[in-house]
Amino acid sequence: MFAQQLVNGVLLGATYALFALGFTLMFGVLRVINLTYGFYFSAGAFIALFLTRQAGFGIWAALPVAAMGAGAVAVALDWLLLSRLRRVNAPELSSLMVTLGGVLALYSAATSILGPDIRRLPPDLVASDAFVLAGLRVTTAQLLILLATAVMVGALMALMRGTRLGLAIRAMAEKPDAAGLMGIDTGRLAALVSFISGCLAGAGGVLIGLNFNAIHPYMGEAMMLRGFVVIIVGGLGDIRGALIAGLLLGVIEVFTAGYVASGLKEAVAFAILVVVLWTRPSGLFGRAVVRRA
Amino acid sequence: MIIPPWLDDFLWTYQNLIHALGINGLLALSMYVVLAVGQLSLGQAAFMGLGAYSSALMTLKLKLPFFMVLPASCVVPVLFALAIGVPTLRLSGVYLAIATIGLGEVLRAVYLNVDYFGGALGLSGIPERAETWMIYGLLFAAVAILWLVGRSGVGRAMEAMREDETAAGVMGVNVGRYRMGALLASAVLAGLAGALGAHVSSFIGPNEYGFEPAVTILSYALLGGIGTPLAPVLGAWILTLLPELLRGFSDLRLVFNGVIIVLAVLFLPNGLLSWRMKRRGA
Amino acid sequence: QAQTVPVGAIEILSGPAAAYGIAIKGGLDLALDEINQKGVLGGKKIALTVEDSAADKNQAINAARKLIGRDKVVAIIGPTLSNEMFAVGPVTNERKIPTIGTSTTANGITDIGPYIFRTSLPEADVVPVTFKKAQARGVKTVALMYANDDAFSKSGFDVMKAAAEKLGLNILAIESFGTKDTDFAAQLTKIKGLKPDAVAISALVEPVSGVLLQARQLGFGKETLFIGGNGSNSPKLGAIAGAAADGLIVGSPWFIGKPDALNQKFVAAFKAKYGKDPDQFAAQAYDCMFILAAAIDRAGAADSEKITAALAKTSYTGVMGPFTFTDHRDPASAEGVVVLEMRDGKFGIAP
Amino acid sequence: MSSLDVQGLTVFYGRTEALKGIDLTVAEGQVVCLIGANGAGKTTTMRALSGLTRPRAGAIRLDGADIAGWRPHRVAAAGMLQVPEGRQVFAELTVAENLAMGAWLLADRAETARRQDQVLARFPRLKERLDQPAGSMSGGEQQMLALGRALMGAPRLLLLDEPSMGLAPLFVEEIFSIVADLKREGTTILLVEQNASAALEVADYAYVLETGRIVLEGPAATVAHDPAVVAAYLGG
Amino acid sequence: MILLQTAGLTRRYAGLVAVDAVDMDIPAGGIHAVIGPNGAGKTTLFNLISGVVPPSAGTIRFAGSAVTSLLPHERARLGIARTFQNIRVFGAMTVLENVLTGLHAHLSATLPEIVARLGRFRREERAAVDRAKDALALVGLSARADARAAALSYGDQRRLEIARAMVAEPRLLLLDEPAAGMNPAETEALAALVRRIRGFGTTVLLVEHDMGFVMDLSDTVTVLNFGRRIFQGTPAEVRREPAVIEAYLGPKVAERLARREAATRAG
Ligand SMILES: Nc1ncnc2c1ncn2[C@@H]1O[C@H](COP(=O)(O)OP(=O)(O)OP(=O)(O)O)[C@@H](O)[C@H]1O
Ligand SMILES: Nc1ncnc2c1ncn2[C@@H]1O[C@H](COP(=O)(O)OP(=O)(O)OP(=O)(O)O)[C@@H](O)[C@H]1O
Ligand SMILES: [Mg+2]
Ligand SMILES: [Mg+2]
Repeated sequence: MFAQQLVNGVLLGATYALFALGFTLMFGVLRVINLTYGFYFSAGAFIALFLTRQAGFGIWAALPVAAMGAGAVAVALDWLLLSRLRRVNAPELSSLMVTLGGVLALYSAATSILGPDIRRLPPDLVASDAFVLAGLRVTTAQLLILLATAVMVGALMALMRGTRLGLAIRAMAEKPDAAGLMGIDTGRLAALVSFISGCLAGAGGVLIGLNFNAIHPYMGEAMMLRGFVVIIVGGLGDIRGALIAGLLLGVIEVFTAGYVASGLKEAVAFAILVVVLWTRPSGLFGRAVVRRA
Repeated sequence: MIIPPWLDDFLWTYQNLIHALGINGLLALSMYVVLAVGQLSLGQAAFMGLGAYSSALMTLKLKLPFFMVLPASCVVPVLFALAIGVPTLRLSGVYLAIATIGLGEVLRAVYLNVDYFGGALGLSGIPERAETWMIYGLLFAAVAILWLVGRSGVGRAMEAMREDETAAGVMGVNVGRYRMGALLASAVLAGLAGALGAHVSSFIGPNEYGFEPAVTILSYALLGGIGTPLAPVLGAWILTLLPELLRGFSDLRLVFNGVIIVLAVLFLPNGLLSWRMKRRGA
Repeated sequence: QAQTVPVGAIEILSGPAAAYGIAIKGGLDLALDEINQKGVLGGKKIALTVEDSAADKNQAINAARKLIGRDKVVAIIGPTLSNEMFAVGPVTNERKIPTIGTSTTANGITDIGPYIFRTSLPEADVVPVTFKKAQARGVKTVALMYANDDAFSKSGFDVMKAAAEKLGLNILAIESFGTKDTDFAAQLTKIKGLKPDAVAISALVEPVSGVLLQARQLGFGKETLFIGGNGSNSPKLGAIAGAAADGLIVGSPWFIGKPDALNQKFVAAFKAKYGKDPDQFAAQAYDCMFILAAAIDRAGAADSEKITAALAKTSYTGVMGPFTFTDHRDPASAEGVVVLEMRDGKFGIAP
Repeated sequence: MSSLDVQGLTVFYGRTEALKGIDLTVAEGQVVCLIGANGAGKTTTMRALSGLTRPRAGAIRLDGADIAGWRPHRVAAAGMLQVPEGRQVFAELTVAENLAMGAWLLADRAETARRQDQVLARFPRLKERLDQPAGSMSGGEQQMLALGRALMGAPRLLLLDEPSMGLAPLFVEEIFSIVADLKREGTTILLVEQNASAALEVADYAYVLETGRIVLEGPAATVAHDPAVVAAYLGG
Repeated sequence: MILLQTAGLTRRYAGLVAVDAVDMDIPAGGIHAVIGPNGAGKTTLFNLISGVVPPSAGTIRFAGSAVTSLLPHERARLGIARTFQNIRVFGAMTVLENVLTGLHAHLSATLPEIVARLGRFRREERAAVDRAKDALALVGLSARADARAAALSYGDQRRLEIARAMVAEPRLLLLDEPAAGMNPAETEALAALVRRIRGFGTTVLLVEHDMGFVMDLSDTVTVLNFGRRIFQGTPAEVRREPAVIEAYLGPKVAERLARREAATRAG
């Protein structure tokens, strides 16, 4: 049972990490607290729902299209809500407020258009039976999540640390004006980051919708708190940190539920994470920002 | 004085709204005092919950009179603020925000799991002891005090900290003490709001003090602004009134609500009341 | 003299829990269409104002006060959640406005005051029937699961626990989760290790579906009987959980396939109007609207006190079956309760 | 090589008019120096030229094209780079990454490497500290980095806003020799300097700015001997 | 009397020693300079003295008592004030309010007094405003008193920093490159201001790369290189010291300084 609980924890943690990846790109790297992130997540899931139910797509075709669709949604929302604030150098937290209003409108509109009911992807999209390996049970959807998380972590780390683009993103996040002077089109770069982040969220939405068989307008909203926790405990903008914090959170929750008391799983998880922050005030892998006197 | 019947009816109809405006105003101020020193501490909902639960229990179980319950309702939140303040206030920005939200979630689990707190059923049958004049009296007093303090050297020190803690420290501002002071003031205001809220609505439940209320309280201050203590109160009032004013739109009510917020922020990114008060008392 | 009788309803029409309020509103509107064809009190129409509470305590109270103070309603249906009723009830009761919960099953609702009614059968009346059925099928040990952050689910669990104890079932484990949770693997893995004959779940339909889906993934087979509470009694269970829900039993005063003509007519009308199957919430609301309309007629005037008195004397047969109130304004009989079993995504009478 | 021609440039901050319609020309290959007291509007001029601040009125012609109102990245792509006042290095990026950012517009890798070698040769301190986050460097070190970063971009026209600020005397000399070298290589330069005498020595032409207006202009040597200038800016 | 004394003061950062076992005695009164190449550790030394950065080793004594482990605000209370090389004005506050924060350590009104607007608070506040206005007049910023600090030009922000640091007439004033961003005429005015500040009885310790300014003004000059003190003496000695010329001044500047000195002596 211990081994199965560990697997449960890792799988749950992987879903947290999967959700957090695009979020850490947008919030951790770009320093924009964009609460519409949860919406991209459900947007991706709904696009996949439409593609598979109405247009007969298979999962491998639906996944990338849904991801890009969510990316497009992200770009549009960035343009509508945030581009103006960036132009006028608005205070940092105004981005939080505008996206708060934005999600309120979006979720309500989505609920009245799509209906409040929970939907599910076609059951035969991926095999729903679990593999049994040495007594441990894992489903195809769960394996997909593990795989997607691993691929995305790798790709994002490569992007952020290894490419000019990643460099430009980090530069723009810190000093947009100076980045402009270097020849970076900050408007377009911000749109690109939104797109990538939206794609990651969209793909996450499809996979998590597939795994838990529940797609509804608020599905991303329900993960926002965990998403925040994961990227902050991991250290803002640190992709490896988001992965590890996600896994940690998943394992703690599962082990508390499995071996202590299920009613306390959030409490214990949060308490431990707060203690982590007390001992490492910039998260597991975060570096304190150098600002010299 | 004779109140004309139409006014009586009006007051009854909007009584809860009138109470909520005052209470949310206090909550907005409890957010304001921490934002004013540059801290993104989101423990307000948790403090409000502590005030609400402790006051409700004092009324229900100990049968204490409200004039004792109300001041006492600050005690528990203040004790919590003291306890978490020391380790937590080293954190800054979103790290602090998450740590303090963690407090709210832990407390929620306690309310849910300990029968004494009523579990998911919450506490009901709380007598309606908070009067409108108490709520607005406290709100007025809080605005006045924060205003007067804001215009003094203390206000200057707070704003200086918000802009640059290192430089403020070099100017002689005891940064740690100010942070703690702001957190305690925040706990007092939120605790009072919690107690008042519990004693106007007869029921409190564990889900009223978690993550979402924490964000709502933050949004009061963000929408209104933090230039003066009036700004967050205005923000709270607008966000409290909007859903009621928009009842006519039925289904699309919250859509319009969101759109209005978006437009307000886009065109007034520094808050609805963006002017700042003069920081000099002479 | 006014030509309409103003009636109010407070339901969750927006936000994550909107599905419940929207289903209820559907039932009310459908009933109202029929009622208003001939009207009440000799031809007056009932004017129903449905206010949104967004599942928020304050908004629910504001809605109640607005309905009473501005719209001058003579009776209120709702609100949706038990938690909301605990906040709204004292307000309407103070103004002596009869208030009828159609979906509030928690304990203590009608204790709020003499003007608070409910037409939803409390879990205490339903669950024992279900558990007896389970025992009859040979269940001796049971594990209980419930959402611990929601009054409805928690009350349901309390009832399940009492029922299990009373029937002498051996409770092997009690596990909780959050209503918004999507992952139950930890709890289920633990329960699986204990090999109970049955797992009883008290929660809203979304988490129940999730529990069933994951239980199957974790290898729970037909040997384990799943027992649902009131929350599971929804066509959505089949829609979300699909085959994973097969075999679940739940007690209910109503189910979509209930064969009587009245019910069949209701189901057909609902489908025609909304293009989807009604659920229990819609059915309860549908009946409630008729019960209230009949009470208004019997009261002889659009007067809250008289309506309250008339309501107490209700004797009505609707899609849920025969209905009367107890002295304590709860539904009087659990006679109509049948145990349903999920088969191929649809509920039918359990064998 | 590039030339710059500015006419009637007017900038407002809210209601205050910081630049009141200035005319200024930087001919191809020249070093032109802009001097003025604190608050005269020198930085405002530079920001308006590079697109960081939107001018209210006026024309800015870079090689004939009117670039007034262009966003900074377009201006940079057109070949005009700026070393901003107060350094503005990317504090969280390392020295090497800051330099790489400077070469953003340079597609050619070999050219980038060659320029980086040149910059590091001029500023050996940067070479020692390639992996240090720029924000933790000393003020002077950051100034070197800001300059080095602009040199990475192969500007045809360079706007320098107080490049010698915070540099040790030896390095101040180095800065002016860099300006002379750049000029020799054909880069056109507009220079704002408080170290006016040294600036006037390398400059071809000079403008004197006072509260948002050009009050004097002429060949650098002439301006350097103008008694009013000597009294006000060169410190007797 | 020795006002400030550092012994073995050291600050290490990953892989480098920014300040390396510096012993320094600054007598009370007078103007003292610290010079050295870029990255020599001058600003770090100031950070250590003002308490912004804790030392890795060594001690700091101020006016006879150990302050090594005190926090910045405690040192401010003892009379240590400073300006920052990378300007750190409170941008959203007005110029006058910035200067008023410089008096923070000297305000004593309690919260009840503030809320009740009692006489002591009013008197204190009025006096503070008067002092702040005087300080602004000294640096020539009176006209901008009500402007937002962020709207000042670079040079004006530097003046504001100086006013904010000196308004309380501290015992020790640390000026980090006060003349950066000022032209020679403005620098001369600044020199006059620093002399006036000395006149208040404030001891001035300054870092500056403008050698004319340093040599004219300072009573003693300490030279740092790679975090170590390589020389200490009068301006004339410093100018002639080969190690200093080699590491910092360069022959041209040394020569110019020599000519200047000769001219001043002649004139
Ligand atoms: N962001 C701003 N908002 C309002 N006014 C500003 C702003 N920036 C500059 N100013 C004002 O515009 C005028 C010109 O400032 P600018 O920075 O161009 O001067 P400068 O010549 O560069 O001075 P310095 O030598 O001190 O750097 C000044 O009066 C200044 O106060
Ligand atoms: N936080 C830090 N992390 C790493 N290195 C640092 C840090 N702070 C300072 N340094 C290094 O310590 C050395 C001394 O820096 P400092 O700022 O004291 O120099 P300085 O003498 O003031 O130079 P300048 O004249 O250029 O202002 C520099 O090489 C700098 O890069
Ligand atoms: Mg300037
Ligand atoms: Mg320095």
